[in-house]
Amino acid sequence: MTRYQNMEQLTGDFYTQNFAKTAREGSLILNLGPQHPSTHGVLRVIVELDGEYVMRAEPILGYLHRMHEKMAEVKTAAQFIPNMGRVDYGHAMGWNWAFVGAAEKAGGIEVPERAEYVRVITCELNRIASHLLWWGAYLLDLGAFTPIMYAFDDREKILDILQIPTGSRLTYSYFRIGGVAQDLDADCIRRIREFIPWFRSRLPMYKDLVSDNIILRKRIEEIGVIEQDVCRRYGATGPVARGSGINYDVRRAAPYSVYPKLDFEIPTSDLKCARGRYDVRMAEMEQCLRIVEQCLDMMPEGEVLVKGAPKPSWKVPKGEAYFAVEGARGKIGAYVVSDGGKNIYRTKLRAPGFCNLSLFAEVSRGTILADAVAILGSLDLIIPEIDR
Amino acid sequence: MIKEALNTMSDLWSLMVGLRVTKKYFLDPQVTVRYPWKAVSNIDSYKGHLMLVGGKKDKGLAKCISCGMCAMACPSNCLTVVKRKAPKPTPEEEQALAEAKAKGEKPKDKTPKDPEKFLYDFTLCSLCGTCMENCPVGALDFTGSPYLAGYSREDFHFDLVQVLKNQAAIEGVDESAAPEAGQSEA
Amino acid sequence: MNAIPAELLRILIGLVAVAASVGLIGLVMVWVERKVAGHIQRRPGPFEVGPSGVLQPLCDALKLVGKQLFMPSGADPILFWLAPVLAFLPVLLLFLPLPVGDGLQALNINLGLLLILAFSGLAVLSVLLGGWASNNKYGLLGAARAVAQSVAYEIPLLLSVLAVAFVAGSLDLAEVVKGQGTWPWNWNVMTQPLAFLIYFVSALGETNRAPFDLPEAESELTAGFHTEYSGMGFGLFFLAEYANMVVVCSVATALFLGGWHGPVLPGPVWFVLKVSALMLLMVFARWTYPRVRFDQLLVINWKWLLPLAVANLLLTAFFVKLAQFA
Amino acid sequence: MEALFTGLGALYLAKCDAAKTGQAFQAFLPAGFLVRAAERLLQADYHLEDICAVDCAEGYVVVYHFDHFETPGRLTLRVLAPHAAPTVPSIAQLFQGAEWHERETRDFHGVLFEGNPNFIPLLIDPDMADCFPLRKEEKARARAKDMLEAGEVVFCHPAFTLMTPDAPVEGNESGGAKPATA
Repeated sequence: MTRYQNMEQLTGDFYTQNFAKTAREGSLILNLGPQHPSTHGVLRVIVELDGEYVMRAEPILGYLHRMHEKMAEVKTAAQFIPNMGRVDYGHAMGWNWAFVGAAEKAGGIEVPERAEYVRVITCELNRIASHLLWWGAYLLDLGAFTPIMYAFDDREKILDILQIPTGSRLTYSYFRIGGVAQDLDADCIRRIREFIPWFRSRLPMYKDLVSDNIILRKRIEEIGVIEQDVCRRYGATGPVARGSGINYDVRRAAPYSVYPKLDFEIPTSDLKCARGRYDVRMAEMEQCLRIVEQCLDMMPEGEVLVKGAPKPSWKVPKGEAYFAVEGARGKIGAYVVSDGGKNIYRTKLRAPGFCNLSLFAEVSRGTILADAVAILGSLDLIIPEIDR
Repeated sequence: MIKEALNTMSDLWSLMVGLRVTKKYFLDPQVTVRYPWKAVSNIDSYKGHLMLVGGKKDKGLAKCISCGMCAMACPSNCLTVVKRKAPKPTPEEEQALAEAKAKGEKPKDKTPKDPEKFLYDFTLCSLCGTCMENCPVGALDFTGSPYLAGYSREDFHFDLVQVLKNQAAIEGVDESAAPEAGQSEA
Repeated sequence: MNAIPAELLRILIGLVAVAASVGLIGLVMVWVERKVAGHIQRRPGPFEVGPSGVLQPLCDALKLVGKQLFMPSGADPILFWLAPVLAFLPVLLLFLPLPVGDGLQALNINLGLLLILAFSGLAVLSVLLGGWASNNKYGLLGAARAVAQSVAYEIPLLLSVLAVAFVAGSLDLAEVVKGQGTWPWNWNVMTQPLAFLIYFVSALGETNRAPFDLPEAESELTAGFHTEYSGMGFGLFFLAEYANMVVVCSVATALFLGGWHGPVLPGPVWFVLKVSALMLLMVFARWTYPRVRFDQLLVINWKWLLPLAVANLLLTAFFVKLAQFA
Repeated sequence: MEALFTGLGALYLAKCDAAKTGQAFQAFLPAGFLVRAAERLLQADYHLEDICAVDCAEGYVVVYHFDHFETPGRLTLRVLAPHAAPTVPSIAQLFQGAEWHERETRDFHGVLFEGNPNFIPLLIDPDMADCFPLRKEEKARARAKDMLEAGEVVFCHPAFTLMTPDAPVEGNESGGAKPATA
């Protein structure tokens, strides 16, 4: 039944040819990306279109693949930390934490209490920044140009704050095995305290400008419905799972650090559609503020790096450790297997975006092209994280 | 039916609310800093490329003791420390050395500890700070300058010893020039 | 014998004036749009070239002129280059019957409205040709969208205009304006508010302006029908878009907002002010709203605008007839 | 937990210390029973976290991490794929998310997954997809028992020596790691 009988007749690269083998006659095969405004970097999606309807879609990865897992084999544990900031530019702190946490777990290293609070504060601020980035970019996908400017206005303030202890604005390399690199100074804490009420006052504006807007509501409601069963089969986590009504957050499910002491909610939504994921992320920003606020009040004085913290030449003891944290996009996992040698024997990085994107092919089937783009955006993709 | 009509009205109203927000920001002052004409305010906590820290007495002489810990710790191998060769001993010194050896004393190493060259390849550096944390004497620091620019890759290969010397020379000129400038104004 | 050259001269002057003003308006509108967008987004917009960056569009235009004209392989050369020209030329005609002031009109014909509506329909052809001839899948999708959209939105547009024509009893724009008065309550918008709303929404759809900019939906189709156009090919499409905006706003002003009528200030000034206000509204809409989806666009048209326009027309006809009897 | 694995021919079952290794339970299965195990896990509402391979001296240990949304606790499945013929059945028919993880594992280690519906390179350029960057040299390989956490053994097949310590030293009181017989 297929139009193409052998590969010689086909045009395009390996993936297009492979995709076109099973294409139906008369359908249009369109390459969205790797350079396309709504693929957030260099994701490539091959879609088979019947008019405006997406019959089939296949994401093609690897355009930003850097083989971080191989790099982990040629560096010591401490030397690998700068890599983690580069894995996911949106929520670098989460990745920092996942790897550092795995190394600490394997090495049995305790972290000073103040460092735990500093970690939570920076991680949550970074989560807000990540959600703001998603928010702006998502609305750009939906054709609204202005929100990203407002989002970046706010995000800039977070980056300014995080720049004080970390020295960088995007690819943080702030966590250390056994603590963090630098304490939050008084100026930084004052700015965080100023930021919290200010950002709270901004949230109603976001609601007025877009969240309540009828055009936006019609665009994202009831599209990209992800059933809980689908989440399970694809391993989707984070706001994607919570947007489908699954109350799963690593901060509560497998508590780490000081999260058990903090009072915050896990927003979920039963809508299961893109709107559900949107609502979850918007509500999460408020919860992040709550967490940061509590942490500032509860934070004890003290060291931020454990005494005798591992040197770069430190060897991870024999054994394996899996450490998961809740990133902005879902469960970030670092799996470390060490044979006690100089470098870690095997490091596996579990990217939440990787699993979240893998369900796109199933969810986008039969939607309109514009909806497919909206679904893609609602998954909150950061391509470097997916390709690693 | 009435409810539906009301819903439609509130839907349309949401469009008006959106316009009100953009109108507000249209009239509000801008937040953009017109960068080349005005400096941005958030760069003082920026941590840029590495520099060697000078000694207290001689600002042009690095604190560095050429131990090479930084180069070992660096994840991206962007540092190379070239140690000084021991200076050729003068005849008197050689004699003294021989005497000391005869007495059974350990000869004192006269080699200056500061590095001859401290090569830094900024194209590889990821600014993680591991080198600073592992420096036993605190001889390395980030510069606060975000304005590093160049025309070629070679522009980012530095010899930090030389950079420090040049820096100290410029500062020295500034310091000596400053009072004069003050006087002439007065 | 003597009357014909005078009429010719008049048309010639009118054409030149129109062509010049279209170019000028295009440049000014680009600047206004970028400046307004900038201020909405809390940034200055263009500010380097000239005072407040007013010369920026001129620089951009010069840059566009200087760029290499590029055609993708496999494209149809005649249709590919015909499309931008076809997009721009009818726009000149559209300006001819616009009554800027009392008696200030390039071409005074009693079917001016018809001329505008007829020639604005040509725009869709250029979009279709441009998208089709580029040999680009995004272009093709954009063209397909444009045709469906323009065909759909033309109907409520016509119906709403017709309602006003019923009231005024003329298709001559100058006559319609003369039928209205100085103050806002004398304008047609008071008697025909629904028609005005329908007209404005349809006009957004007709000119492919956000939130109805589906043929060039950036996030889905990269740039839609003009994906493959570079240099002045793109420039002409761009210019035509702004010129079309001016035309629809001018027509709205003449039909609904009393045209050149207004207190104190001279007529043309009022006309320009009213057009500017409408254009500003269009610019604000673009920078505020997300884009609607393609099927929603058609739903809005067929399920809302069209029935409302028909009802409005019938109601108007009924009252006009009633007024005649009374 | 153990009940999930009855009748699956498990070679090795052990409880793990979640605080130390981040895993709650682990199971070493023969490759032939993998799909049936996955089926049970799917019925028990587990979700797939990731799949990776560890290149050990004995072969590629393919590690599957599962977790549960309602009752969290990481479950680790392991399967051995010998170096000579690294083939493992695919579970992508059950956990569709596994498709990409399996393709990634193929890219990195060259482990083949039989039955994967779209088994083409995922992250690595198809032109150079046979380089398998994470395969180690013969010398550099370490033994699985030296790295993988033994845990508190619940069951161990008598013939299974991959995870059990070397010949038990006389007087070794460490208890837990003794091979159980069942």
